[in-house]
Amino acid sequence: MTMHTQPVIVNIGPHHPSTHGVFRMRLTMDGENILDVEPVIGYLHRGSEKLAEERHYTQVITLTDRMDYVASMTNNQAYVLSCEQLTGITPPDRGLYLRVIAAELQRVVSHLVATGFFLQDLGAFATPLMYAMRERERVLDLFEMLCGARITVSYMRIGGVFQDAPGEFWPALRRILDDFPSFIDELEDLISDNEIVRSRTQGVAVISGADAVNASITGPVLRASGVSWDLRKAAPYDVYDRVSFEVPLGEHGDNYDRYMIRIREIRESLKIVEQCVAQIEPGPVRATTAMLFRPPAGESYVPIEAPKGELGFYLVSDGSIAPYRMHVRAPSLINLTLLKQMLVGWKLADAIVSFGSIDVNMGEVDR
Amino acid sequence: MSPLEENHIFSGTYGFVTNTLGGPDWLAYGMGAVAVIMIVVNGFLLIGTLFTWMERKVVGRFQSRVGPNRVGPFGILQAIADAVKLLFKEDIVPRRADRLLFNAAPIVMLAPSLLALAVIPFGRGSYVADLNIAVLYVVAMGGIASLAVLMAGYSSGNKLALLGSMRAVAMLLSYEIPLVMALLGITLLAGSMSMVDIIEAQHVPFLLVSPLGALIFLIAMSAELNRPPFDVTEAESELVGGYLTEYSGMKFGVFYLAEFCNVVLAGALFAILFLDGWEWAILPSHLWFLIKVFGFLFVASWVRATLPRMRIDQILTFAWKYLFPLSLVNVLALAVETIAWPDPSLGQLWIMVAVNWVIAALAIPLLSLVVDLKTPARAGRRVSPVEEAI
Amino acid sequence: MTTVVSGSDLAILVGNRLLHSVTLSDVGAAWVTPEALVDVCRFLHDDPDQAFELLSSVTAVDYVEFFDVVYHLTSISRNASAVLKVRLYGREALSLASVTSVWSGAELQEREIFDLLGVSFDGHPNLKRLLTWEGFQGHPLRRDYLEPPLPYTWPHGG
Amino acid sequence: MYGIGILKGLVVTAKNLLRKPATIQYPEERVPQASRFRGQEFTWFVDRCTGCASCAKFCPLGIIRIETDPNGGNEQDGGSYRVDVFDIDQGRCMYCGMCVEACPYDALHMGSNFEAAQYRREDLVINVEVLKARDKHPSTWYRPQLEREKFDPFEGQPKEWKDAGRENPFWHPQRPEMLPDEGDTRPTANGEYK
Repeated sequence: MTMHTQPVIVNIGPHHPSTHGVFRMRLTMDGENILDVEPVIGYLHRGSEKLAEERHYTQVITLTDRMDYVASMTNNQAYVLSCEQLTGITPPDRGLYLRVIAAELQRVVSHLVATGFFLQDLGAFATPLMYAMRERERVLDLFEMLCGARITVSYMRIGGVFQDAPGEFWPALRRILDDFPSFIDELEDLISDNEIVRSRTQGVAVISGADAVNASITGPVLRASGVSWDLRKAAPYDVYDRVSFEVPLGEHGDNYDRYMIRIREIRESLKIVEQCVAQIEPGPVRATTAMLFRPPAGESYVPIEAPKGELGFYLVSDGSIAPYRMHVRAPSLINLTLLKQMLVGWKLADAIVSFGSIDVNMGEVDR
Repeated sequence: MSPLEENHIFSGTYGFVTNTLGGPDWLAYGMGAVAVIMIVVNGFLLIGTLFTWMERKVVGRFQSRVGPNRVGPFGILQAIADAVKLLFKEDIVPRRADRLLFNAAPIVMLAPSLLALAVIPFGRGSYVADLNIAVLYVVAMGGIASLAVLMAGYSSGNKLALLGSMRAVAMLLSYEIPLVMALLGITLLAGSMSMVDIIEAQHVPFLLVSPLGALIFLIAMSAELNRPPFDVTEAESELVGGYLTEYSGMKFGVFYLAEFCNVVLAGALFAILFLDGWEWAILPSHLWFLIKVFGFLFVASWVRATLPRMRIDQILTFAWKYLFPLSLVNVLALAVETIAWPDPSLGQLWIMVAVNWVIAALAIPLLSLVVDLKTPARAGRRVSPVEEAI
Repeated sequence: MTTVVSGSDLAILVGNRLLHSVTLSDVGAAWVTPEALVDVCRFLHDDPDQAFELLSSVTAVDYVEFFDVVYHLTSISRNASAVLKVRLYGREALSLASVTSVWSGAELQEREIFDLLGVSFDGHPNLKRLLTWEGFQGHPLRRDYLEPPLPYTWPHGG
Repeated sequence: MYGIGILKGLVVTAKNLLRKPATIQYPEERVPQASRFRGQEFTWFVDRCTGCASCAKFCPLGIIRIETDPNGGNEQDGGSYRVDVFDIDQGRCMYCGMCVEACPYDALHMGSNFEAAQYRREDLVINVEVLKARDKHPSTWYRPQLEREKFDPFEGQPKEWKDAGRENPFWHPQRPEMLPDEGDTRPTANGEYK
């Protein structure tokens, strides 16, 4: 006698403690197992692309750091690189170095947030999250020294960065670079070979390399499936061709690999910042102090390696001071394509953890 | 001389009412009982609220933050502040809720842990009753808690709460057996189930004599109490609040208090069964008891601050495939030893300690080689008819 | 360094493979007829020495007289990038074949274009509005979109 | 062995138990702020302002409202408009600093305070009198001349309009000596910073 069970439709979100913002999943479930997933997004849609059409090129910078609010420096960098291709302005060397230092520090912060919340979803009662946030605060103080704000930084301008780093920035950065590796070792001790974490995440929600590439997934999620594609190596922008670093790869493409990839990428980013601090020379940081640009008609798309994946601003200019059309290639949105394939068949507890392992930022998904 | 007479508080009030006030005998007996109950129940609830503050403070310090320090010195009145806040919070009963069950659930949750106090000896001679089946009585009280969770989850008409309560029932039942086996080992050693006799028999603390029993008791008890790493019933990240989602106001307060009082009760049990209750050197017996209980509570908070949560099917496979055989090994070892030396002298006890530690050192690694929680239960799962339909 | 396949090379490449599928080409991109889009994409995806495995981004631009749907392609093995465009004339009932059969990554991006710019994709597995709610009327990113006067009178929106 | 990873985790949390907590009791203790902090109360030197309203033009949200009177006199070199209305709607301001960056005469500076909350939305709009009356603690954001003299906006004496100084508008790109006086900011051989 088979028991006639009826599937239950459960709404996870939009108001749910662990959906990293306002994201909703309509799960069709048979008891604990998930049969069907339908993501519903758009709760944080602010129409940034429409707003960009009414602002001139420098004002749009303040728009970009509110898209992926956990990694605003890399948003600025992507937008400014695209504008520089349009206007043909090349920033001085010191400006490029400062940009890469800020972007790599932002990658460390973004990965820390991703790892902290990933383990919070696993149930580790906010302890690793608190350690991650404590270290993140130290880096945000650096950003405050650099550009006056911690989250909405608007630090980069077309033609370089808006102002040079103050004197006390360098010793503070030196202290952070010395302390961070020992903190990462400690975090790894706490989590990486914890049997419960391993049994909960290894082999769960596996994505194969081919599926990931076909679903245009990029960033740590793609590299966790073993595909070696990092735009900092493939198409080096700014000074990435003058620094040496490895690109960590995962083998199985499951939740555990996506977590380990981010930990190893934090170590690589610290190495990059180390080399940048060694190679940087005094000099101007900004090619021009102009704030109004009238680029020739044309279009530009310069993808960069943001912490969440390939981020690019497709700008179309019609010769006026405002962009005619701006499209943001949001890695968080496109990484959600395979959500259904990842979650179906697993349990409710794994759904939350797998969603957390993609490291999605709703500000960027909804724009 | 019923055990109640031995109790100092009872005999004190009984004597006071009969001699000084010259009241009738039955009134004195009633007053004595009321005095004892007042002190025991309120003392226990006080320790429970104190533990809520201690847990938040300790977990805070583990997470490199300060923990409550605004209400009273070192934030010690935080628990009372929470209670007052909950009293004034609006007490919502959802429209779809089954009203009777919904209101009864918190009471059914708190009552058993208070009832189980009757057998706990807080110090030399201060216990309410010395039942000779005390251990069985405590296990029975523990079982009722799973009923309360089911009532709460089912009656609040919320899908997530229903899921939470289904998980709770499965987990609590499957962890009863290893818990009972661990307690069986202890009663074998002590020869009787009464708490006072167990403490008398513990010339060497049972923690040393049966390490496997202690480990199994810890794991099974943390599953019974929904403590991490087994807190799937009100897992914040998945089920928002589990069976507690729809509760607000003082109903939630009673649930919260019941959960923490259960942990204190488990601490008391562990102290009595494995750490030799109040028996030790110069300090008064009550103080030793409190030190041991708060030691257990510190470890409980430590584990809560560190360990992530296991998935429900992993918890069940862990219970049936690994904890259960381990408890069988433990009971077998203790049974053989008690047959060999029915009334163990001190020397024989120390031999038992050595033997049991060797067994533990062998059993745990051997079994952990076999522990494989990764293959999901999905592998052998029958395909539910629903899945064919979709 | 990523080799950028210029529009003219792409046009020649695609042109001699699928005759008269290329309508226009300039330095940056090559334009393809809407009907030949899926075949061109399949050719660019499957052909070993093109090997554009990754569809970087799909977007659309409203040039008032016509719409341009832009496909940024990336080849991981050859480390090359190319831009493919399709020009749709007119403003009402614009439709195009969906490329989700070639790259599954286009699914959400095409839904976003349908939602914000009103270009519908036939053959799309689940063509619904992505960012605005179901009751929303109009396509905000069109040049002629005007905010309707408050209060909105849509069924359950606004 | 099954439990080793879990024990290692417990040791790590125990280590953190002994460390000093990293949190700060906000009202009593304060987090040290950077001197470039983009704060709330704008500093505006009425003597330097010529009423050119480029700050209003460059504000992405368009929340600065300026009304000027052409025949107003001012000590600034050459005549300038007298500013009658200068409202900044702080309720909608996001403190991005575009207005301060766009001001060609260094008249408008970012503030350095973040506790200017009000009960009503109208009080959030600061007008000309408030800006004139407020004592001047400008933040050193995009003001290298203040940074060069290590001006700390959080304590001490307010700044007068003369000594707030005005940086030569071409200080950035062409001339490397534009660097703050510390000059080279790379660590010397023994790892010390000048």
